[in-house]
Amino acid sequence: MELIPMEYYLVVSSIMFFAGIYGFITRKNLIAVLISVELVLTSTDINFAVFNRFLFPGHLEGMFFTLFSIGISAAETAVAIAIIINIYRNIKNVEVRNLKKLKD
Amino acid sequence: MEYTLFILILPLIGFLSLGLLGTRLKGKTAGYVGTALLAATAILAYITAWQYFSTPGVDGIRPTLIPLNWEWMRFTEHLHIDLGILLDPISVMMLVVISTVSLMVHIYSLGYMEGEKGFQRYYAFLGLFTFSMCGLVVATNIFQMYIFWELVGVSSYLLIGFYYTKPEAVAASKKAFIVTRFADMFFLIGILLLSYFTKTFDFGLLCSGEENLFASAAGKTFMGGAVLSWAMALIFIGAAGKSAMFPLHIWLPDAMEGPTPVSALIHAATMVVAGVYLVARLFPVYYFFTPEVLHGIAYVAAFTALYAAIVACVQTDIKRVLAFSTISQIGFMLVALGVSGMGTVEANGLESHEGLGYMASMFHLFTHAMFKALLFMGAGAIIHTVHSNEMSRMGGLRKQMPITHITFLVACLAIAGIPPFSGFFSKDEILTATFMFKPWLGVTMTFIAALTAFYMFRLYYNIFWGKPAQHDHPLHEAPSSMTSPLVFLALVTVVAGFIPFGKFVSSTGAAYIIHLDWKVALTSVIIALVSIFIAWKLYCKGSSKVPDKVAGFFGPLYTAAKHRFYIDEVYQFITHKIIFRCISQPLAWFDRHVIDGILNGIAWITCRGSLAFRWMQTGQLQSYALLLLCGCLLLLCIGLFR
Amino acid sequence: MDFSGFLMMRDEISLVALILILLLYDLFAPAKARKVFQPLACLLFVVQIVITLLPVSSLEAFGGMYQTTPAASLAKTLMSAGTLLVFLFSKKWIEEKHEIAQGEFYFLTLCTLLGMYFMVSAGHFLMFFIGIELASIPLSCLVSFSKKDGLSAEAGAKFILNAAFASGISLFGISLLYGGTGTLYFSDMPVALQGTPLQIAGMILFATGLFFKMSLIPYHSWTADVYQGAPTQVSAYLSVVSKTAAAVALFTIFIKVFGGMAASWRPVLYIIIILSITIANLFAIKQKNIKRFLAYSSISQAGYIVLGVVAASPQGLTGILYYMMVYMFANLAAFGVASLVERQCGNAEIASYNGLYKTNPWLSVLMMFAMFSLAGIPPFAGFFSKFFIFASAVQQGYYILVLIALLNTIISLFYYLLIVKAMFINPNESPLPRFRSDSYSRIAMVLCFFGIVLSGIVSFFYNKTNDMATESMEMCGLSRPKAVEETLDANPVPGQTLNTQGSTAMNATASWPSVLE
Amino acid sequence: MNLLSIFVVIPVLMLAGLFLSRTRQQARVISATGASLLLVAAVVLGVLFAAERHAGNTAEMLFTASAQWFPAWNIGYSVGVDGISVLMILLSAIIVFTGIFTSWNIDPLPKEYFMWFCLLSTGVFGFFISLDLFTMFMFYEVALIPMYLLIGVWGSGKKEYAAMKLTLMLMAGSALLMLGILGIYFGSGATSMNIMEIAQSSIPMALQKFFFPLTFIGFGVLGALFPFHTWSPDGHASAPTAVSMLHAGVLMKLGGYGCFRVAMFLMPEAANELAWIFLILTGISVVYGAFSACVQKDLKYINAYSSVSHCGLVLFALLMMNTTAMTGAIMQMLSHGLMTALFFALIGMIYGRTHTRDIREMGGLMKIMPFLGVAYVIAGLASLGLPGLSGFVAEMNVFVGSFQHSDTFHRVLTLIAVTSIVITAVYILRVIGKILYGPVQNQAHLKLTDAVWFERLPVVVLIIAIASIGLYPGWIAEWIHQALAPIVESLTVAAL
Repeated sequence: MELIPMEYYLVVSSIMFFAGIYGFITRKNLIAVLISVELVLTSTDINFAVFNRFLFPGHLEGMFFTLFSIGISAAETAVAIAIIINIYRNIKNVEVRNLKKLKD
Repeated sequence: MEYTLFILILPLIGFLSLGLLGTRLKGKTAGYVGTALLAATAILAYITAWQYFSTPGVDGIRPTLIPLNWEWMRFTEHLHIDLGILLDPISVMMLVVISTVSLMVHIYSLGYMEGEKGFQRYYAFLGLFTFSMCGLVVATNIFQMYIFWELVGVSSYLLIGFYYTKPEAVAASKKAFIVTRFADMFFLIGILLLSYFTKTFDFGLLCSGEENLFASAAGKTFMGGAVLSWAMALIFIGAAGKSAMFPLHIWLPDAMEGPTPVSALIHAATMVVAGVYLVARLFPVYYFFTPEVLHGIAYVAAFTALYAAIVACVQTDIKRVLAFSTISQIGFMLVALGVSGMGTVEANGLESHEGLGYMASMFHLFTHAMFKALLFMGAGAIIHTVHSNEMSRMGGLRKQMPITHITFLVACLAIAGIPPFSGFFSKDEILTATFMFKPWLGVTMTFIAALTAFYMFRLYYNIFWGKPAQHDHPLHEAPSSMTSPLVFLALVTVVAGFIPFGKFVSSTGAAYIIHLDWKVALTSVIIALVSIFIAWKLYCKGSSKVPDKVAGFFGPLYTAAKHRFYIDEVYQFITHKIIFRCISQPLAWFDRHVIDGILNGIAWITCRGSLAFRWMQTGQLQSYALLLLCGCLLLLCIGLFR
Repeated sequence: MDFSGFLMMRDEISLVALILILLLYDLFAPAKARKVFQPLACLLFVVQIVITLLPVSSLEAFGGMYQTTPAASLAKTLMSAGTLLVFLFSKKWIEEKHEIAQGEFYFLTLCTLLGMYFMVSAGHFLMFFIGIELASIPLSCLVSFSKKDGLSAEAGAKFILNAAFASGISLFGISLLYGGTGTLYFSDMPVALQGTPLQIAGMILFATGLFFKMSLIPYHSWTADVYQGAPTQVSAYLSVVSKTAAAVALFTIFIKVFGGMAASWRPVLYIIIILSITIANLFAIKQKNIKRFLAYSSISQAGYIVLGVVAASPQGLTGILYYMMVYMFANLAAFGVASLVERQCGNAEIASYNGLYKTNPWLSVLMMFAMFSLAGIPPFAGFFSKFFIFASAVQQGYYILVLIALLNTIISLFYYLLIVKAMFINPNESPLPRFRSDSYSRIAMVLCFFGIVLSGIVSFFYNKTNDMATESMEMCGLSRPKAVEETLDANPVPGQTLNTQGSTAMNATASWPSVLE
Repeated sequence: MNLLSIFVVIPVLMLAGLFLSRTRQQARVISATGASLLLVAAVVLGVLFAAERHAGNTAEMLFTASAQWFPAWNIGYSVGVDGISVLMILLSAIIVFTGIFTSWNIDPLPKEYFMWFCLLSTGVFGFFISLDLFTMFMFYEVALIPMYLLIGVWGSGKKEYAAMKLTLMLMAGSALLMLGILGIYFGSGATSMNIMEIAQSSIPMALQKFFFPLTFIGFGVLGALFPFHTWSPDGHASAPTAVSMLHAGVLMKLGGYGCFRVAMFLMPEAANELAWIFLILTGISVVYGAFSACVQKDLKYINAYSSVSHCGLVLFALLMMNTTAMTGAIMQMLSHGLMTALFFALIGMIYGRTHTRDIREMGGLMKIMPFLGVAYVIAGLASLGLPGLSGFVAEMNVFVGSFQHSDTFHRVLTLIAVTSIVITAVYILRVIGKILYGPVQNQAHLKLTDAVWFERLPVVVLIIAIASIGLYPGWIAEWIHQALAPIVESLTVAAL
């Protein structure tokens, strides 16, 4: 069967990566920011998988790395959301612009 | 002759004992202790002189003895400061002069300073001075001389400032010290130069006339002048400072703020002639290697003598008159040295005629010390009674204080050069020497001699004749403790002229037979008599209007002279306006504002620096991420395209 | 199946055991037994520290996933010790504020500690990644530990999100490295590295995670905010323990894995050092809040530490470990005093230290010692650590870098003196009233006190560290990679003659075969 | 235990004792005994040293001892003394002794004050006895840092600014120094940080050119090298009396000592090459300091600037690099140390009575407090170089020695330096005339008292020391010549 060449995957993952970064920097809402971080992490997972599959099909390091990283990012998200909820408890919204008490 | 050491030690003991536990002693006791010690010193000095001059030297040439010489501090293998005692005609003669005058002053002060506060301090300082002055004259090397030179300066500073609560006294002492110190700086530089080339401080070597000693300096010039000439000239500047040569003389008149006996001792008889002594000491070097400097000295001295004599004619403060006469007389001595040649020993073991000036100047130094001390003490006695230095407060004192009157008259005659008083002989020799050197200089000096006679008798008549001033307290003769030294010195002044001085002191050390040059002698005596006559005419009655007329006639010159030709003002200007205003204060300002300013500026910039980076800490969550990202990219670039 | 690997991991095992014990104890112990929870925790923890102290030789386990070296185990000991001190300082605070959550606090802290253990002795990027995440996720919980406090929550959010972002980038870097080399084992990677742009990019992106943890400029922005917002004890923990882990990991990975590409990471670190030290110092001058102040000071200290990495020699590793030990004592002392004062006067303003010496001489003396030690003033330990880390850099010929660092020490001295000035000189009619701190904090403070005073003058500490470091460098067969040497000879630092000479000087001294051949 | 370590141990013991002391009296007694012990120990050391030398022991360093400390860098605690260090130790002992008595009534916090004072002296003594670069440097910094609190807490005037400025400037100097020391160590390729061993091996010129200025300036800052001298006026003016004494008297000597012991001795080639720059700088500071002193109003400022001038002379003479001049430099260190200490002590006592240091507000004090007045005059005469007091000996050695230099440039500089003796006279006499002589300015001063025993003691001790150096410099010169021989030799060899 005809394989999609590696570059295509990489393009996708890169787009995701930079989209994530862009989102992280521009979003106004903490949740949105969190989502963009997730994008970044996921894009790297794709990278690992792709590299493993195309360049070093011999073993499965990349794949395992992907699995672990997915798990970890899930944990990260959970904690982040918990904290965001806590923030919501304190200041009744999750707008980034309201998180400026600590500066200089 | 090791015992000569005690000539130094005894006064030093006096200084230390009186200085440390003086306050425990009663004033009088301190005085007696000091005087006793000084008497011992004087006796030792006489013994030394007798022993030295009685021993005949090898084929008639007086030897140079060095009984003691310790190495005190070693600089390099050649250069080391030794402390020692050098006995040769002039040093022995100086020892005699110093100890005598000092003893007289000690005795005199017992009366003069009676009841003064700080009697002990006074005698302690006198001891210190005598010690350092003796140390100066017996110096075996130029650096030892410099050491005692400084000590002398300090003791003079202390004594001038004896009445330290009097602002004028303080100012005067400061002035005296700083001016002489300024001169000493040149002296030191001169020493450095000389020693750099000759590799020695030792007088013996320097005066030996060794050509090769100065070989390394040969041909070396600095700003046109030969290095050696520079060195000797600088050394002379030092001498000029102490001996109050123009234009470094300004401290001497002010120094009269000190107690009068001190003026007699330091600023008339001994310290001020240190310069003359230094030149005499280095005479061979001057004569053989830098004759041009020697002649320069003569001209400077002649000018100073003239200047001082003119100024002396118009001063009204008797001590200042005497001060300026001192300056002028020292001028005479230095002229004599300057014009002198080096005598040569002739077949008959006597010295040839060229050495006349040298001998004459030493002779005059000797006689002048005596009669000038006498004059000052007399003035002191008068001031003691009248409580004032101003001529106007005096007049007709001859009745109240006969002894003072007579002795003072003797001294005046001596300084005026009237035979048979000592001044006549010595001054006559000087004039002869100058005529031998350059007739016109001789004429000038004769004229100055005439001026001398004039102002001295102006002084004399104003004090003892003229119409008496009113006094609310009875005037009386000074106590015997003060008059006895006067009498003694008067006697010395009378007889000193007949000492065959040349037999003892001469440029080579061989005996020199003094024979009067009748032309010179007669002219000088006549001129002196004439000027005395003028003085008599003008001031004897005290009612004559002529002086004012004369003053009016000389208008500007008179006022100028009265203000000592504004030399002090010039100094004031230089020191305060230039040194302080234009150097010190700007420097201080520079230090406070520029250098500190730079430092504070650096500190300030550092503190402000943090504001330059505040944008990093907006508190905005994402701006942090952005910063992180940018940093990351920057580093990427560095890593990739390093 | 071979369990010897586990035996090698006794540090980690003991720690896990401790964690589990405490967790279960916290869950099931009866209410009054929970009173002694904290003493018990500290006691057990001491035991764990003793276990880490046992000598280890450097070994690999699980096919190189895990490796331990004397240096690594020393680092672990240090981290544990630091954590213990933090616990001692926070005892009172927990009891007062979070009586109910004391178990969580210990559990979370120890979890992060475990993560750091893994960071230090990882042999594989996956291992390392797990470690760093394990170290940072619970930390974010700790940062936002005091739930009622808005600032704490804000700090937490800033921390977790930035951390996630950084780890994302770092992960991306790892993926690039994987793509470039095809392996993730530390031991296999060097052979596959030729310094292609891809690999360099991977390396630098990967390093982001570490730099972020060490809070080096420009990865530092979160630091001050988080330190200020987080509970003081947590800030202390952040400033000391996680920095140690990151620093040691940085050294190990950069030498072991990227040693061949030193030519490309050296200038990067060069820039980072200069930026961190200078800018952090400039920031610190202006601070009014003691915690922010300490945050910036810790950033600049981190900058000094990286000097050891640049030196890339056993002395460098020694320098890092020793510096960390000294820095731990001083910084924890400072934070401890800060936390006590904060609890008394309710704010963390530097102004509230004015005239402290009058009322609380001991606290102020300890604070002063800490400040002097941080500023590197003899006879306090800080002087020695600074001297040695500078020496290791000069030995490799980094004169200009060291000069800049040294000039920065003057700025740092200035702001440390400001604190001393506040306590001793500034007049204050109403200084903080005299108070007695609880016994646990006092124990901790005494420990710090002696640490500050003795760990420098008593050369045992340094020499022991040095032995361990050299030993571990030997055992891992890490000699200075060729590339480093070439670049060094290439770049015209004044007198690379010195390099050879310096090394000869070192030959004669260190038992370690010359760095330069 | 090694004889020299006593000088570090005693102050440390004093520290411990003070730490335990409860009352002001105890603190006083402890520090007084400690200081006296130090003085005795110093004298004993001097005697033993003389004996050793007399016995024909010509080793460069005597009483050496060495212990490994940080083998990784070959750092050892190695001590030893030559003539110069012995003299310096004597100087420090004298000044610490007098300083303790001068601060007899220090307020507030006497205990802390004396503790810092002890720490300071620990550093000073440690510096002078140690031969190991690292140890030396460590003690150097130990001596610097207490100044901050000593000035900041017990000082007067704008003390905080002064303290901060002083500390930062000196520390900046020592920062340069640290790099310099590291450079020397690695550059020489020596297998030890011991100065004597490093001196055996030579440092490549390229490195010397880089490290000599660092080291020289590093020490020079403490030696009041123009233009890094401005910490001195403010610092000395604000410091409490005894601290100014110790700082101007001893600490500034650390600078000069380090300059020749480390910078010039270990890097002779660069020293010869770069000497002219520093000669000009020091030449400036000699004259500059003197001139600036002329217009100051504050007694302490006057003395501080004169210190700048005198210490400038020290470095100046050192850079002339011949035995005589360097001997002069060492003597100048001693004499300046003693007389500036005396000055500061007297100023402190006068200030303690009149509560002003402004010379325009004083006058005629000689009448009121003759002892202090006379002492002040003596100090003044010493500092304007009166024969028979220490100043003269030092200056003459400096001038004659420098003028023996074969190069005209150096001789001209010497002449410039010579002018300072006049300027010195100017400002010294100005002060004496203003505050001691003349009529009493302020009637309130009339009921002031003269010095009491614990004030007279230090003054007398210092005056005796000054006079003994001035009257018989021979023995000192002997020791110094011996100690300088290797240094001068290496310098001359390098010059060829």
